[in-house]
Amino acid sequence: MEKMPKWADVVLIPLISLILAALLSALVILAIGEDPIAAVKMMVTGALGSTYGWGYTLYYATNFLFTGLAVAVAFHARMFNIGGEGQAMLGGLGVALVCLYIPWPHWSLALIFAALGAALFGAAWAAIPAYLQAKRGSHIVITTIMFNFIAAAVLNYMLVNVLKPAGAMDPATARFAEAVHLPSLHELLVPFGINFSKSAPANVSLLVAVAACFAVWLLIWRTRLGYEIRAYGHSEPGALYAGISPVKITMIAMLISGGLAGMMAINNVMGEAERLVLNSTEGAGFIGIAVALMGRNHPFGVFLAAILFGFLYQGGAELALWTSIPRELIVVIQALVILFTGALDNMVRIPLEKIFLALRKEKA
Amino acid sequence: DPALIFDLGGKFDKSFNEAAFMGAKRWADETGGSFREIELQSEAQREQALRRFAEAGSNPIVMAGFAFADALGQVAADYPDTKFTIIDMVVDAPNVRSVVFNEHEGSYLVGMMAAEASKSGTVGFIGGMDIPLIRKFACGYAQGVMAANPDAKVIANMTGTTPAAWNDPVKGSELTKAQISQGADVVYAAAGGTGVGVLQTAADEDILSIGVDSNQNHLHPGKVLTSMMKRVDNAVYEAFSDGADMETGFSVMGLANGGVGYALDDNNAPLVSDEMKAMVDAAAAKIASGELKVHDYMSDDSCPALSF
Amino acid sequence: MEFLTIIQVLDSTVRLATPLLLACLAGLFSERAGIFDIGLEGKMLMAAFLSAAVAAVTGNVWLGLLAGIASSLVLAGLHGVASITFRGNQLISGVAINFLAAGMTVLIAQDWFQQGGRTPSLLREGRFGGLELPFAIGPSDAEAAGRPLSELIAEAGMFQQVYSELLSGHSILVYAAFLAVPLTWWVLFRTRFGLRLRAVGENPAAVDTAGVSVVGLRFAAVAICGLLCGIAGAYLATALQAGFVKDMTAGRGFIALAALIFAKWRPWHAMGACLLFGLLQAVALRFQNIELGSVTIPVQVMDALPYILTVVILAGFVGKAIPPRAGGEPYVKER
Amino acid sequence: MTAPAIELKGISKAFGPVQANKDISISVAPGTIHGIIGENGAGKSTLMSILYGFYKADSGEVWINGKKTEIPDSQAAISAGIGMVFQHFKLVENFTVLENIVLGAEDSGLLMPSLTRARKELKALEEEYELFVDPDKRIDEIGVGMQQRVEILKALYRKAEILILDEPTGVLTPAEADQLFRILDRLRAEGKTIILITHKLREIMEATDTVSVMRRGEMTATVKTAETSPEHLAELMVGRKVLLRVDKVPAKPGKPILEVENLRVVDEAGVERVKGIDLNVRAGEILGIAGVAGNGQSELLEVLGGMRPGTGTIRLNGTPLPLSGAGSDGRARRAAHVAHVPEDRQREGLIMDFHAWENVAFGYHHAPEYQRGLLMDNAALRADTAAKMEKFDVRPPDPWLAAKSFSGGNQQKIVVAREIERNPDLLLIGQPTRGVDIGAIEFIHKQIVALRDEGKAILLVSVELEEILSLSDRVAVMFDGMIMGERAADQTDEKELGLLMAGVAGEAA
Ligand SMILES: Nc1ncnc2c1ncn2[C@@H]1O[C@H](COP(=O)(O)OP(=O)(O)OP(=O)(O)O)[C@@H](O)[C@H]1O
Ligand SMILES: Nc1ncnc2c1ncn2[C@@H]1O[C@H](COP(=O)(O)OP(=O)(O)OP(=O)(O)O)[C@@H](O)[C@H]1O
Ligand SMILES: [Mg+2]
Ligand SMILES: [Mg+2]
Repeated sequence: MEKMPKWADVVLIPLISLILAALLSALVILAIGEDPIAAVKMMVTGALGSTYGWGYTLYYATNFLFTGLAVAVAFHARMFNIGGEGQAMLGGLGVALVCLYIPWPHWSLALIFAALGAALFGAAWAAIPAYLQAKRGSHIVITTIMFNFIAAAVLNYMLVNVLKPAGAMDPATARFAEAVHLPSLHELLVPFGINFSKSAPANVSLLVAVAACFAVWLLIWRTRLGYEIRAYGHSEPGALYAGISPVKITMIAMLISGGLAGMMAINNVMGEAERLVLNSTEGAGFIGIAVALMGRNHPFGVFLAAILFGFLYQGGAELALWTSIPRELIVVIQALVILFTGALDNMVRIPLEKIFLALRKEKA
Repeated sequence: DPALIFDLGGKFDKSFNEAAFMGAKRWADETGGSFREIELQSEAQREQALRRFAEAGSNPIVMAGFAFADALGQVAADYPDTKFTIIDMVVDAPNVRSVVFNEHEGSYLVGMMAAEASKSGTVGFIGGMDIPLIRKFACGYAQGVMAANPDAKVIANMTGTTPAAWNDPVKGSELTKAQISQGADVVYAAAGGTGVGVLQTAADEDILSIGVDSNQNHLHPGKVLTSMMKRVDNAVYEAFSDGADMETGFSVMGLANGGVGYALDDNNAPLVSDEMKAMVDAAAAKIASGELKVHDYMSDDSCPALSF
Repeated sequence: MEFLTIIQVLDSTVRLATPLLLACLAGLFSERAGIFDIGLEGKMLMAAFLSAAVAAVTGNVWLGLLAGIASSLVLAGLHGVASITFRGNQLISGVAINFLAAGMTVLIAQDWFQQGGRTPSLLREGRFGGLELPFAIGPSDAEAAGRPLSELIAEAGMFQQVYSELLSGHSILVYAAFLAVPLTWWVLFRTRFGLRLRAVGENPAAVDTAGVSVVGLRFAAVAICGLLCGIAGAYLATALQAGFVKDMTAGRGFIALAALIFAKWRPWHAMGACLLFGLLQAVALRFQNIELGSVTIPVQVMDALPYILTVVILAGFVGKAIPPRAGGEPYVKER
Repeated sequence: MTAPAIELKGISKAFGPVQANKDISISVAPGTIHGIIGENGAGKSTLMSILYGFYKADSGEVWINGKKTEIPDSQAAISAGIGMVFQHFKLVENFTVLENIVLGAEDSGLLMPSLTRARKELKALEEEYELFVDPDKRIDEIGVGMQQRVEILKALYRKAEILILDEPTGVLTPAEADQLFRILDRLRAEGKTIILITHKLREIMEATDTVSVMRRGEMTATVKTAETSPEHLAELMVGRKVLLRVDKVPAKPGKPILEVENLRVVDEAGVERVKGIDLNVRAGEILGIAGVAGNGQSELLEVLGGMRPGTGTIRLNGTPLPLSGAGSDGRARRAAHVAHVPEDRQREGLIMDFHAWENVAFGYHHAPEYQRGLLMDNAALRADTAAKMEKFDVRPPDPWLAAKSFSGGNQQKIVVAREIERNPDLLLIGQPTRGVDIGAIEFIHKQIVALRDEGKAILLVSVELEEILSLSDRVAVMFDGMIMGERAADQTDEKELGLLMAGVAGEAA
């Protein structure tokens, strides 16, 4: 017998956790001497009050969709991929190479191959931790953390010593050719007579991310591979019994995960910066963890959570622009969200279970 | 209102960004005006900050740091009615004023002082990120050292190859210790926030240091020989004062127009002897008049006095 | 390479290994008790900030140290509540704590000092100075001789160089960190508390049925972890540097974890691992690109070396590292 | 009359919606051995864990030696003189015996004095009760029998006057079990009180003075052992008359289906678990593998089912099957028409969080009838599940229910339905009725026999001798990774098999 209806587990607990995180965040804002209500107002208008705000919110959400899905897929196989950051960095490298060295006739073709390149590089970066986990039992959490640092060094080396145009000061690649410029939402929506802000960076990658969401949903709940991933995630002895190879599933799940994280680069590198800079990932790999946790590892949940975090990011940027509240406030809010939805969920669940039990007894 | 955008080192790096901030503050104090400002957290924010301020009607918008060049190149054309000022880099657009400094000239002067103050005949240079701009500092410095003491040795180190190098006091401190062990007894830090660690260690280890950008003499009174002043504050102040109808184009700030120089105040007065001062002032006059030409590393990517 | 240069690199190794060692021992206590802690980084960062802040405000470095420890203990308590009391996921709790510290430090610092998330630079009394051992050549000798210290040391004999440069002149926290190693060993393997602590990381049910509180033991371990992380953070901000700058721990918490695995959760080995990582950092700091014959090792390789090494170690090339058996799992009596 | 050593009054305990103990009262006289029996999940372990302070009761009182005693934790239980040997031992595997004994009962902050004293005291205890162990061996270096001694010594070292043993003989050979009962006798003679939980009625009859019966969380009866019989106890346990016999006609064995030659299995730790086994199973017969748990039967089943690699030869219908590398996994076995009901349904046979319909595809998720293009045909799968549930009388017959929401018996029915309905040539079946109630046992046994009568080969592994004897046509006994002997089921008995299980080779081995 279930202790609690499923909807309570899926909707009620995250919601209550979120409210707790929000309340605590409000206290933090109060504590630094600012007005939480005004801050929230500014965040909401800044992030959702205009097509400009939406453009940024959706741009960030696109990043988080990719990294969130990456964490979610790995998590279905019970692996905690903390390496989204590094995988996304390497994905950026893949995109840069594809965009810099091949003269593309049209952005659509470039997008397809850039996405492939990004996924390939991201997957390759996940492959070693995956292999070590599968074959040597090295803890994937530690190895993926280490690979984040190593990715930063690799990127650093590539940008400083290989890709930086001669004479340039900052470690970044040259700007990509005009032909690989991805249409922004503005450009996409003009034909429909919608005037979306021109300066916002949200672009066609958003559609790719949404498609990825759907694809992940199909993969996990409608295919044999997804079935095997979930079965392995729930029980390794069970998987062995059913003839599901743990090594194979570990590898495949991590490769898909790394590929998804890498594909984030079509948004931030190809769609926004149009060149590869250091730290272009901006911690989106880590946000992906929170996004997946909040979304309960379901693509639709990930979608909602990605929008929430996109909102937080853009709202936070607005706060930093117009007030003296540092952007780190957003980091704190994220921390609280992760803490309450991820680590302290039992704090909400236990009393809730008691309530539901009491309700049921009453009914019986 | 005008707006000021700081680079990654942050507003209070005691150096470059802080100088920019001081300029803006001076303007605000004098005119009673107000300005917008933002400290960036990441590369990706540059363009967003520029656009946001431009759309919100800030004019002019001043950005401190060469790293804005790419973003500004993208944005400037979209806001033809907004004036931009970029420091340390040239961006060719009708509504952009590019301010560059002759850092090699100022560094030459402090190099002379270092050579004079050194007992061991070995002096050090610690740069931030290894980019041509910082090599320009190092090269001017080395030329000054050689001018004062042709037998002197200059040890030059860079902190790193990425923007993180502007903000790594631990590494600055370790590099200083390494240079001290190689005999250096005067160290010039051109490394933004990293320099804080350099100056600190120099003071701890009882040798002299030379600050950069802002006047850093007060950080460790009696331990900082001087500071190479790069008047970013003036550049910001001027841009703010000129307001929305400022002249755009290319502007060079050198010794001749007070754009660079060395700092002398109560904190370092006991360290600077009269003859040292006379010598340096003479050199400064010659450079200002064009009689003495200090080689600029960035002109041909090479340095006669130092190899990297 | 010159002898003195080697000594100086080793000297800087000791300085750089100290925060790693403290954090590593912190992790050792926690993980030996079955609580994984990837939040070492966050605790150190928080302690670094608060110790610098309090030292800056009061001008007393010892008050700073206490404040740093207290703040680290608060985060440790949070980790304990999440992972022991509420049996949450220890990894997630650790991630959250890292985020929390990264954000809170800057937020409070900005609110408090308005210096862009830093503390003011610490003056002499606000910092831990070097401790001069007897008979060592130190700043006082230099002052007496009126010559730079480096000269005096360069002229001294080899033994004196080792003694004065490498062994003497560190802050008291460095000596404390290295003393903590035998102390940790003794506590773990020679005391009742240590026996119980190790047992609770291997099989909490055995401890529970033996009539000892699992929760109490684990909280004690987490608290010790907090204490040591607090010292590590305070060392970073008030001894190694003179103030707090944002993200100043720069991944040291993760390297400490790696060292812990390398050491297979043993105190003496932990010291060895931390010294190794410290050495790698010292070399990477001092030398930009290292030339080995015809090949040049780029600085990025040196920067990444500790992490690469960790992966290699994890891959089991130096024997399998078996973590405490109950590690990472909340203790749940009721299925 | 002296006060009872233990008296429980109105103990209740719920785990979430499961009421494990309902208003239980019981009284145990000092210096006696008191047995507790009951089906799986009846609440025996829960009750004892409450007495030992491991769980906290929702309500009720505990009286020790006539005094009301609060037992909030195990420390309190130990102070009250209670010791407990759990069904699953609570030992720290990489500690020595001595360290395990001292843990929690140290004298002072420093370890050395405690260890020294414990070493001395241990020697005395060992001699007094003939409980010999090497104090410096690590737990993972000694066998389960030894480990159990350590647990008993742990309790005695803490001066336990009341000793609780939860299913102590499940992991022991008959010989080891006999020895245990001798020790218990001795303890009783010393005046100690013992509570013994077991499923084996024989042990109850031989060892105990009184016995209590639990059913579905309630204490249904307490009787003097001398005044009862196994049949009566069984009836008390299940609530109706039980007849534990399987109806079956003699086997008509056909051609050999499974042939095994020199099969060897080395486990992850490098220990050889199966040491060169030869056997065969014919069409239309059931070969039972008997043995004390841990003697290689599990590994045998797993290697045949493709769950772990081995060496040697196995042939199915004359075709060799690979034992390692490609084509040796569970999927390949299923393709070769080998079905497998694993020993542990919750760990292996089912994904507890999956719906019933997802579990019905478990292992067969590649089957063509469950596919529609690139995707799985979930609708077809659900229809199939509903049909199987109906046929196997799974209750409740709801394909959407998660596997964990079914009771043990019904979970097992889902697994058995899935495997038997595949119509395999060979059925591997381990512990088919472990933790399953008697109604379901009858049903599952009937299905197995029906499959045999269709001419399929069946390899049955069970630790329950009764089950082996009543189901199998032939019985092979495993001991220490080898087959000790093989008997026709109708020409042997529990006694003979028991000897073989203890490693004593029979004449015809
Ligand atoms: N820790 C627990 N959490 C949740 N439910 C539990 C727990 N322990 C036992 N139960 C449930 O309580 C009931 C009684 O379990 P208990 O272990 O006491 O049975 P038992 O009589 O000892 O069975 P067995 O013969 O299998 O040992 C069962 O339904 C079981 O599933
Ligand atoms: N580990 C567990 N966690 C949660 N609930 C459990 C667990 N084990 C058993 N239960 C629940 O406890 C109840 C009793 O379980 P148990 O296995 O003892 O069933 P049972 O009464 O013996 O039924 P059956 O007659 O089918 O064997 C079931 O409803 C089951 O859902
Ligand atoms: Mg049952
Ligand atoms: Mg039990």
